[in-house]
Amino acid sequence: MELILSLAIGVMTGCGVWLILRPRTYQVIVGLSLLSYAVNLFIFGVGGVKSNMPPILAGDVLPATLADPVPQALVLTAIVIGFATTALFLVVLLASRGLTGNDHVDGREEQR
Amino acid sequence: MMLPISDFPLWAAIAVAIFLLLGAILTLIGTIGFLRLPSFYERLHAPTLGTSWGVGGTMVASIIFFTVGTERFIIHEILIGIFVTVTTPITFMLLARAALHRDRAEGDQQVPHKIEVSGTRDPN
Amino acid sequence: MLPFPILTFCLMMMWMLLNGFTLGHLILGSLVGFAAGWALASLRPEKPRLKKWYLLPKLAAIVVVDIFRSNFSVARLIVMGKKRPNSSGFILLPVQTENPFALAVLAVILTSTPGSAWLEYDSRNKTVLLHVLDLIDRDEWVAMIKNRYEVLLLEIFE
Amino acid sequence: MSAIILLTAVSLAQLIFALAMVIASVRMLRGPRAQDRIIALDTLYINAMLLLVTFGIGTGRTVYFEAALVIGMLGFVATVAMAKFLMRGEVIE
Amino acid sequence: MTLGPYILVLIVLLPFIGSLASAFILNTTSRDLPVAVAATVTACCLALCILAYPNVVDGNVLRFEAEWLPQFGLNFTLRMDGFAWIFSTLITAIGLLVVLYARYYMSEDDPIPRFFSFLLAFMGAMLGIVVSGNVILLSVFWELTSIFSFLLISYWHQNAAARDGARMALTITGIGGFCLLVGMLLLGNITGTYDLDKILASGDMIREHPLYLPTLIFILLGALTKSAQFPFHFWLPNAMAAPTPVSAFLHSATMVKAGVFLLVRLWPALSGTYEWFFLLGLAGMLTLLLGAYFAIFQQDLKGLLAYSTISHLGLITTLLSLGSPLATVAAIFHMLNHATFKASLFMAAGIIDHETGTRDMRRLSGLLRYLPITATLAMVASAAMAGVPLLNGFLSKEMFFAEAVETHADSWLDRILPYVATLAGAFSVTYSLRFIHTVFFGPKPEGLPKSEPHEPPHWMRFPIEFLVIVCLIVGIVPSISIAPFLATAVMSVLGAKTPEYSLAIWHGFNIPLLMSAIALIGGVLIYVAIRRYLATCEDGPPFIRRLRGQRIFERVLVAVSWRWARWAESRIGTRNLQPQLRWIVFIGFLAGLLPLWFAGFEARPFVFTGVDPAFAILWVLGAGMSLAAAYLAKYHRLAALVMLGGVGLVVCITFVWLSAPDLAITQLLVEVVTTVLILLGLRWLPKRNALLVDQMTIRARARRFRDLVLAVSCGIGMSFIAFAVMTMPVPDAIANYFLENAYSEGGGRNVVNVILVDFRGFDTMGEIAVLGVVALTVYALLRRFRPAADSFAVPEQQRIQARFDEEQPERAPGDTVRDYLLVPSVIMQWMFPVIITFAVYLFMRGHDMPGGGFSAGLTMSIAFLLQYLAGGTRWAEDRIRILPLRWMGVGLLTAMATGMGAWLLGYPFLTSHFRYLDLPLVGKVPAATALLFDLGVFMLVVGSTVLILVALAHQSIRINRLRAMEAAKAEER
Amino acid sequence: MIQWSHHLIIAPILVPLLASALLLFLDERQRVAKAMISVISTLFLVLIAFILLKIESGPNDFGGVYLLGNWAAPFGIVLVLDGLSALMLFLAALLGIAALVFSLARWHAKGAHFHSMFQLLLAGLNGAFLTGDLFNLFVFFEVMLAASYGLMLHGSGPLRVKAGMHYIAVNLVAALFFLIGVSLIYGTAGTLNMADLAARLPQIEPDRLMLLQAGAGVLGVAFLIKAGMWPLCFWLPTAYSAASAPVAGIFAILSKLGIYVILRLTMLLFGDGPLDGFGANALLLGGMVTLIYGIIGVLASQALGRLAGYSVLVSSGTLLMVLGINDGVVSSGALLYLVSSTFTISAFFMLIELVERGQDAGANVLAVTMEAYGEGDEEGIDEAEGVTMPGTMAILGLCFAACGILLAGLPPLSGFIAKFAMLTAMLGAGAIGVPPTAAIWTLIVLVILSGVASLIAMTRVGIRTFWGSLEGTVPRVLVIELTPVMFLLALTLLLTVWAGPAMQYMDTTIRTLGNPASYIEAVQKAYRVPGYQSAPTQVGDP
Repeated sequence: MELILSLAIGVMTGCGVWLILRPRTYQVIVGLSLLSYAVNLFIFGVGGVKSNMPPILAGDVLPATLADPVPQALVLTAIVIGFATTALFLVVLLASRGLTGNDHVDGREEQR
Repeated sequence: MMLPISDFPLWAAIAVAIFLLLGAILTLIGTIGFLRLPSFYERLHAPTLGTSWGVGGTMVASIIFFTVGTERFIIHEILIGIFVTVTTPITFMLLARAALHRDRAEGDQQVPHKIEVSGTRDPN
Repeated sequence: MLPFPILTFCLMMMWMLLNGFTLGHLILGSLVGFAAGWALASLRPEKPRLKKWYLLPKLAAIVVVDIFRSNFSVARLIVMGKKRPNSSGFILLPVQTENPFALAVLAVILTSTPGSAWLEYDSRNKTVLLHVLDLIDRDEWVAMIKNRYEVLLLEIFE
Repeated sequence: MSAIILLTAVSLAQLIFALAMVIASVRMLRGPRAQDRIIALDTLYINAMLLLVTFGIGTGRTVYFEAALVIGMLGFVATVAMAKFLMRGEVIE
Repeated sequence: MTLGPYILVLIVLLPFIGSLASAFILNTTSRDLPVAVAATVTACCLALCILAYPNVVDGNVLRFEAEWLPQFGLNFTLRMDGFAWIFSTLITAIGLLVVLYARYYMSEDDPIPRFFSFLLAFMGAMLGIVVSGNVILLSVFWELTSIFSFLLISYWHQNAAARDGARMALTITGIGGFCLLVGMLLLGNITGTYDLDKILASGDMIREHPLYLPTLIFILLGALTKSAQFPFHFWLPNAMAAPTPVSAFLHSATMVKAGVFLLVRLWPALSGTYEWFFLLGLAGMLTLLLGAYFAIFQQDLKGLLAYSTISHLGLITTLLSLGSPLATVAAIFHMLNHATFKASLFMAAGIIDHETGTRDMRRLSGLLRYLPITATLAMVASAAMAGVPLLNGFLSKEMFFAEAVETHADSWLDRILPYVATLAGAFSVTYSLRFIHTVFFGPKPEGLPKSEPHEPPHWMRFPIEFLVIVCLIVGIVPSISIAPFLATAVMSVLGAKTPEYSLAIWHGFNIPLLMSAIALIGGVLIYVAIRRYLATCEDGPPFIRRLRGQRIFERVLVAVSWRWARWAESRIGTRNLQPQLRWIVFIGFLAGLLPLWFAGFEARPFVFTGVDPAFAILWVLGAGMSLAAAYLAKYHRLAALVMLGGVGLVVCITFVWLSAPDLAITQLLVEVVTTVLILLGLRWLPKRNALLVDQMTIRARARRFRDLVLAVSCGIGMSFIAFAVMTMPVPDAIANYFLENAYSEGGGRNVVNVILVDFRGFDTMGEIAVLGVVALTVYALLRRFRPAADSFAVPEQQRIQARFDEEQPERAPGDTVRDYLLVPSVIMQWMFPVIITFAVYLFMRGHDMPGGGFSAGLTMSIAFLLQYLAGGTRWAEDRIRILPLRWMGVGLLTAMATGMGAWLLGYPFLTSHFRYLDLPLVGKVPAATALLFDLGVFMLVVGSTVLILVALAHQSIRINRLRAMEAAKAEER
Repeated sequence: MIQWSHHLIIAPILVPLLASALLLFLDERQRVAKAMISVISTLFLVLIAFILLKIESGPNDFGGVYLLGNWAAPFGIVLVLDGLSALMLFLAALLGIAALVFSLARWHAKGAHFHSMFQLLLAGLNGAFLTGDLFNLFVFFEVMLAASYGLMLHGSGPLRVKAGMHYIAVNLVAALFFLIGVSLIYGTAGTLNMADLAARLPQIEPDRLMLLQAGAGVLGVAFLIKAGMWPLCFWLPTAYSAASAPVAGIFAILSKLGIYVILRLTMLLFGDGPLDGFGANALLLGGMVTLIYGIIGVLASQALGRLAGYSVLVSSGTLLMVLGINDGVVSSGALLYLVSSTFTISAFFMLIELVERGQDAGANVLAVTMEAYGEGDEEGIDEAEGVTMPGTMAILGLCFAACGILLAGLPPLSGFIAKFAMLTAMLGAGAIGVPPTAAIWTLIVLVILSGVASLIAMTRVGIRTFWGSLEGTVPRVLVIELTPVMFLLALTLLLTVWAGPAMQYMDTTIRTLGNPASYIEAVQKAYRVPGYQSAPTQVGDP
């Protein structure tokens, strides 16, 4: 499981990094989204990978065997903040496109 | 509170397995059809296998499983069934109509015409 | 006071399905259902008039059976793959009702049933464009839909 | 015996759903048009939901139910928005 | 005398107070008020100096000390000894004369208050240098003189020359000041103190210290720049653009003397080594000679005086370099003498300029007949400058010649000194003669800007008269005029080393007298020889006229500080986003992996924990889709968005699979909302055409390849670290505490939720603040939003459909869309209450089961969103009036009020309370304040999300309105 | 029960948060009321921060540890007030009030929700200064950043939006780094509390420690982006110069937040123990390069705004280098420098706007933006008309000169004192007989060079601005625009006069920081308020 998860994180990071280095604003926003998925999974994975041990207390489970709730709480916060910033970046890229007339991150049409 | 699965009565286990697999297999067939059917309008039909029987079978399996397992009447899965049944058509309808519009706009001869003005746009 | 009693009841049922059937949740569910009913009222939707609501189970039963059947037929078609005759096609289905609820239910039924898909409704001509996967006889399809569903729907909603 | 049956059925079903998702995603990658991709996404949502329900059966827990319910109830919003975008070029008019 | 120390403080502070006072005299109509202030202040300072004299005779020292920055030995220490006294008196006395002179010199149009304000401030700074008892304090005043001299030189800032001259002066003296500071710091390092007295007492220690040389160099840099010594001399002639009183004050008597003053001040601590002699001597001699040489060929009166000043300062420097006490006496004496005659000469030059309107010696001649008195005074002063006997200049020059022939250090530099001295003396005679002869004698001047020059008012001439008289008195009867004061000064510098010397005019026939004679005769001869050439030649010395320090300096400055800087900035910096992000990612990559590399990372033995095939398949899918999203994002935006949705779904399943149902729910909801958001945004992005793929240059290819390498390495690195950290169980983490106490103390069974609303509720508070502020930003930004031209039009689909409706006679406009949404909107409307119910459900169970305020809030906003989708903005807003800002405000307040409620019970912020309530009929119901907090979260989330979505959705309506407005405008035209 | 005064620790966060919540209830048109709330809240902040500072300069090392939610240290979130945080709070409050008053003249009306964002920015800053928990730090960083995004874009216009987009993109990536770093640290140390982390460091096995270092490295990058270390700093001059004047004025402290965190964490975690001196060389080298880049940039800037932006880099570079040298006395000098340069840069940014208002180019750009992007639904922006005061130019010139003097580190203002304090600690009387190392020599040379560069650039630009164009009209300036600038400059003067006491405070602060044990102990010993009524201990179905 760890192997799969870490490979998945790696692939998403790679794609995200590639995208944020691209010149189009839309590519950047997709890249940021992918990166935040990767980072969320990373934080999540840091607590160790446990299947079917959700940190929800019930009478018959030993608390210590449950999954680590702290990374989950952190990821939850990170998701929310990621959502907010994605929305913001989106609007900024729209505004920038409106003002500069193109969707290049530097506001110019580049002759590649 | 949950019955260990080894203590399940055999009939229940078999019923769960049958419904589950039936649903799963129909879903799979549906997606295979979705992959293989040649035109969009034909492909539109395939996933409904999953939304109808796939969901249904799985729901039933789950209801049986949990009802037997907890020895209480647990049927809240039915909600999933209801919602899927009610909401999926919206997507399909809207999408089919959109596809129709796009095909017509492109002048595709395969689709029934109500001659709309031609012009091309692919927001894709 | 209670804009949508049936809805409120359904929401209460939903609440209890989710939370469990206790007295507390009955009260809570009713409150929530009541509030949600008012929320819907603020949208000012057309009120459905259910004339013969007792026919609904009959419709449901028919639909379940149809879905069951068509599931297998479509599955068969898919499994057959290339060997099957290319028999799909479009049908223009004239509908009598203009009641949006009846149309909605019809749409749900037709879309949920594998093998038929609702493409377009034309309010001027009162027609629905359908796409059918296994179209052997257009008229038979039209007749089937009219007889099996529309008649019932007209009875329920008009 | 029932354990074996149940476990086999559940893992088989999970596998099948996962496979179905892969197939749907192939269509998603292949397109050819946007509508195909959106339908594929919808299918993916349904299959994911079924996978979650199956996972719930496999673990014998009901805590995963809400996740499935959320997909069932709200998953369509994203695809509806996409469909409307295709049709009207604008999501909210 | 107990009053003594306060005299010091007053001397330093009074000028600054006066400066402020005159700065606030805004009414420029009165010319006399600022003059009165300045004169009073200066006179007071002079009086104070005189008062202080009894305290400094016989090597006594007047001290004042106040703590300033005691930790670092920087105290406000003032200290006046004989040397400081004589300098302060000089400064204040000449200051007073200059004030008087300036009263008449400055024209009606000049802003007088500003002038006197700067002048007084400068005087304060100068006095500060002189009486500082702490070397750092000295540096402070040192820099202040640079600043104020900048302001004074640039007083006529309309004049480009004044601006440039001021800037150059500031740049050079400022840099010198920095060097001086470093030098002082090094002195501090060597001696452990900044106190002047202590430093002066530890001269031997300083000279033997390994840091002596750097210290010396830095201090000399400071002193030499200030005193305009070669090779830093060129700023002084350019500073002549200043008003003449400023030149008279700063560039003859005071500021340029600061450098040599410092050298004298630190003479006991630094002098006497070969390095001292060599560095200082070389600079001094070169300056002496070059300054005099350059002075001959100046055509500007003030230019001549400026170069002569440079030369004289070179003389003083040379004297100081010798390291002999007697030379030091000569140096001090010459400083005083130079101040008197040069100040008077500057003022005379000012009068000439004032009366004739020019300072160009090619145009001036025969002024004696117009300005007899001024001419006489100027002649006496120049004679002093030339070193004619019976004038003060002669005395100190004689002492210099006497020292020059002595041997001080065995070096070629020492050996050539007598010749250099004589030559320079001759030059000085030449330029003095030239000054007098050209200006005052000869035919009537022609073509002067002002036709009839006449004598200035008497009080304008008075300062010159006074100074010339001083020159004469000192020159004729040195022993009864200057001698006691000089003795006091010398005593305080040299202490026990004070040599025997005599200030007599006549020492008999000796070599110095011979040298004087040679210089006098030689000078006259030179002048006669080149007189004709001088009358017409260009400004500047022959042969090296093109080689001007100023020009070189400016070229270098422009090259280094402008061209090179701009070039370098463009090389090592960027204003584009892509390279920035590339750097950031790269550095992040290094920062993550280098520590592992350095520490020699060794992975723990690999344990294969088994792979769930379904999960593996899922991630094959996820990876594929993220690759596809990366591939498609450029040309197929919608497809990329779909892919992104797929990846999100897989992530969400992963959360469920790995025991995080809460995360899964939240992720899903966020996924839905984000997708709709991006779709809303896609409306305003132009479509991209994949067919327009242009030719890729090799550079672009290389760049892409580099990005690819970077992306792949980041991916691998991240996988690696993720794997490493995942295979290590978290060590006795705080997690266990949460798991054990969530129910007993937090009252909830969903530990994640308890952490969010209770254990770490403060995080959640911050998080909702983030969401809120982002919503506000989005709203604010979109209020001014204007789409680009190519997305301004109605979307093509809508146009086609509208045209279709128009063309069909039986259809009304908008039928297509109405039919399109007829059936779906019914369902969507009826989903509204259902989703609300579900939101309430999610909210209520949050504390015990997956759910919570955040997911409930998102669900709620999706319910609203769906209505917008179904009916459009107008329709929805006719029916449901959501006031997102209110929701947000109430939410934030609720959350905070919950937190603050704990205060009432004496607990810290956010302490939660929990109990079961026994409700009739219902039974026990858990009631935690955390639930109230969660309610705040819920409301804020609803408000913010709706605000963002609605703000975006409103753009369509706004554009329609704009379009209509623009159409109307076009019609009007 | 705890004393009421104890709650004062959290007040710097709550007051602006409360104000921003209240502001949401007011309509955009109720501008006066909004401004009132904002000003009152900020004044309150100044007062609170002052009291906290007073407490800190008292005999105790720690003003207090605040256990949020009444949870003991490593589990709940703690706020820790020590000398450093009190200082930063005070600094932020002072800048806050200055920038806010400045904005009241016209800027606050140039877009929606200025005051809410401003208050949230202050809340975020204060939270980041106070918190003793790594993840909470992230959260408050984000609050601060989110608000700064809004403020950065405040006023709109193409330049601002483009710069804002870069700023946001860069900071989003930085936030991801932050998350990766924090989670790595949690994964290897099992705690998020800074004090607890420091206490646990010695017990961590080597292979875990490596990963922790990796985490710390990545985390450091996030802060260095904020602080503006080369090559992570290219966004900074552009963003700061594009932001509106009051915003740039308050932004002056944002880069210092990065420095603050680095200072806090290095002193706490890498002071001694297994990670002694971790990353110090990187800081030293990075600071050096940053300083060089800043110097080059200062020289190469044509526009005043960019000059100011590069000055931020100069000050960051200097501070980073000093942190890299990692010497107690030097650091206390650096703290003084931090305060002084923050005031300077803030005042400078606001001044620039006033000065450039008189120049035609600037005015034109503004007018064009207003015309092109002002909307119909924009309720009439009343151009607050400034009166051409007599002597406006003189006062502006004086302020400009003061800024130049401060930036160049010339006396008599605090720029000199701060530089002197740092330099003397390195080689002067503060370091008797310690021969300067190569690093120190480099630092000295660079510090001096930076002063020279600022001097050259400021005179060049100043002469061009004030004296170059005679036809430039006298800018219309309001008193409430000039006052904040002069207020900040007066503060630097005060800092000069009271250099001794100020330095004393810095010294104590650094000494406390240099002894992490006391910090750790204070956090660990902080007691929960007893008498908490706990819920049933039995876990089960309700």
